[in-house]
Amino acid sequence: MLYVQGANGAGKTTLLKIISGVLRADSGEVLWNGLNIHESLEDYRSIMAYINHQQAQKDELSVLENLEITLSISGIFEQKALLQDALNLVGLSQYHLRPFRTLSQGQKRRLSMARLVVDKTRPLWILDEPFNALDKAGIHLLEGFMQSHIDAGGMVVLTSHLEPNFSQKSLKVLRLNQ
Amino acid sequence: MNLYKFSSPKVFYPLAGSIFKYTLLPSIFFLVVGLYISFFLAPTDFQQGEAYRIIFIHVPAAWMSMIIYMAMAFWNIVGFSLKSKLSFMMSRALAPTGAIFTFIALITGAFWGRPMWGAWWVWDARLTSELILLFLYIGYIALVMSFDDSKRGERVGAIYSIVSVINVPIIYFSVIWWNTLHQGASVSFNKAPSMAAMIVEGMLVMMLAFWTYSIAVVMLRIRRIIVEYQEEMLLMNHTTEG
Amino acid sequence: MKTLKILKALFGRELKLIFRNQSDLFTTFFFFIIVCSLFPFGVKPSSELLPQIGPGMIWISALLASTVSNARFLLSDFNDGSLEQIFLAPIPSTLIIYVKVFVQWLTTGFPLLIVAPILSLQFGLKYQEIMVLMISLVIGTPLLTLIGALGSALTLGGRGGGGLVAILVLPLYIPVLIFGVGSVLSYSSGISPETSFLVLSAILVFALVFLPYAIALSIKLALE
Amino acid sequence: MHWTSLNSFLSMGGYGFYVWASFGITFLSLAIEFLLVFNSVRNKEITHES
Repeated sequence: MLYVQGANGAGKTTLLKIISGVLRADSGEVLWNGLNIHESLEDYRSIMAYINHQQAQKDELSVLENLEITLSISGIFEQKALLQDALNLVGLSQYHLRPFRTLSQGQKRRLSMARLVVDKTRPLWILDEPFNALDKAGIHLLEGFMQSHIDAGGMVVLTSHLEPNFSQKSLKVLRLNQ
Repeated sequence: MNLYKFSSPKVFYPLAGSIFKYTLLPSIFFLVVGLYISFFLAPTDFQQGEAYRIIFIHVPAAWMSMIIYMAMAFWNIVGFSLKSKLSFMMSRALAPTGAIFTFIALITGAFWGRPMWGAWWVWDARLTSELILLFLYIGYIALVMSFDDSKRGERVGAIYSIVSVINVPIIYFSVIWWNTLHQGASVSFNKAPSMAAMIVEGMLVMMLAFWTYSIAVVMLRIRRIIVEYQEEMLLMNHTTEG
Repeated sequence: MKTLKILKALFGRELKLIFRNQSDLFTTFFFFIIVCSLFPFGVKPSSELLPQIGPGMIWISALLASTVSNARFLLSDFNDGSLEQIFLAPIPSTLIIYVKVFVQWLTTGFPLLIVAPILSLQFGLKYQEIMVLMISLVIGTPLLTLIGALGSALTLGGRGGGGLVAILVLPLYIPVLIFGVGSVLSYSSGISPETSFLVLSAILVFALVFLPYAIALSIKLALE
Repeated sequence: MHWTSLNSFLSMGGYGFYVWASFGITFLSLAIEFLLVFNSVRNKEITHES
């Protein structure tokens, strides 16, 4: 787990965009298994999940539809029951038919978490400020997901203002300065 | 010699200054010679009388407007293939000058057309293409200006310039085709009067004057763009500290 | 196989969104009809003049309708971040463009084709002329959508807004307009409209091959 | 030299208005462009040095 910290504007988001391949670095390159990610961008994209601070969900669609569409566009096709399980897990079980716009900020954030629950087969998670707008229980839940992802051999790159609350053995903290 | 060296804005900055110095005087010189030929050496035209002297600026200005738009697309293609900042800046520096030559070509076209055809404007292929070209220049400039981040603006503008440059010949030929359809006013600039050698020379000298002028003013403008770029970088570093 | 499934999901998403947001669907459609019906008020509505200017008026209304709808084509997806997620899909980005542009054409260009014959009757066009006009619109409206999509992609993240899209895109529409209207005019004056159809198709093929790259590049610049 | 007098030069065979307007607008617009760019560059460079 790479835990990126830094002041506003230090370049945390930019770093994550470079790692996820949205942005090309001015110099240097990002390697995955020794290969530049831009050489086989499509392969790289099917092994990583990038969630930035924007919601990337549509107001007009229901919670379940949003989850299904986000996943299928990223190449994951699952049964509705499994998606419903994921919603239950993040505490949105009652809301699956509600339009996305009726959710609170924290609930919207939880929907992004539900995506990760289903997405756990992807080794690399890249999360930009995942704890924003979450309540204590939500933060705790998300930390749990990340820990079990790490324990299962996955990788997480994230940015946050919070102090890391993970087992030290797999944690690396990167502090960005000017 | 390593040409790549000059592709960095910082290195190019002083070079642009000296290119400016060495093109400004020639442009004035060619302008004076060109004016002398257009008014004193070139003979009066039998059909058009003295009004034809407008072509000494109209035709070179029209050439410049087309060449500059193509040069912009060229620099933008270079910019994307070599990833050089300076090429995009070059294109941005060229745009206003190109737009001004397009404007001049249009105005002088109208001033020529009025006594010759009795109309300020005819929808012939060349004038129409010039008009569309002016719209394209305006579109490019407006697009680049709509971005606060000039680096992104230049790149987005570059895409537009490359796509739209293909459009210019298409428009030119489609207007020709369109006019044959209407069989209307068949007067056009193509039927130039028997061109005396002196007339061609006059236009060429004027062309040289416009060329050197454009290079001079573009070099000046690119210096401003480079300074602005530096300021922008400073500003960005400044705000991120706070 | 997976690529196809993703594209199908994307296609479904786009359709779903447009049908949830029906106002967008109706705006373009009625905008086209209203603009078309305004033109006769601007000229003397005589039975000689209207058939002559009819094809041009219908085409210009189509251009304006396309400009209005394309100005917001990518904007909402860009603003809520879902455009970025879509471009992170493990498929080539030009395929994404094809799907999005196709749905955009289906919901803003195709409806125009349905009402165009009725509007042509308002202008007193003859049956064969309407046929020629329809063929030109079938080839031309996808071009309008493609070029409009480029305009929309270029202005993402800038301060330009819808007016800028119009300034960028309308000059690029001119060849489409000339050959679209030209096909009907040449037919009316006894010349085969084939040339115009061929030129329009050639431009369409060219645009289909190259514009998606330009659109994808613009979107990538906007996402940086 | 085919101009017999200054007046004949100025009248351009009756087309004086069109000819002089064309040349006038051309060189006026180029001069304005040049001065605008020149001034802005000088201002930039002065603020830059200070």
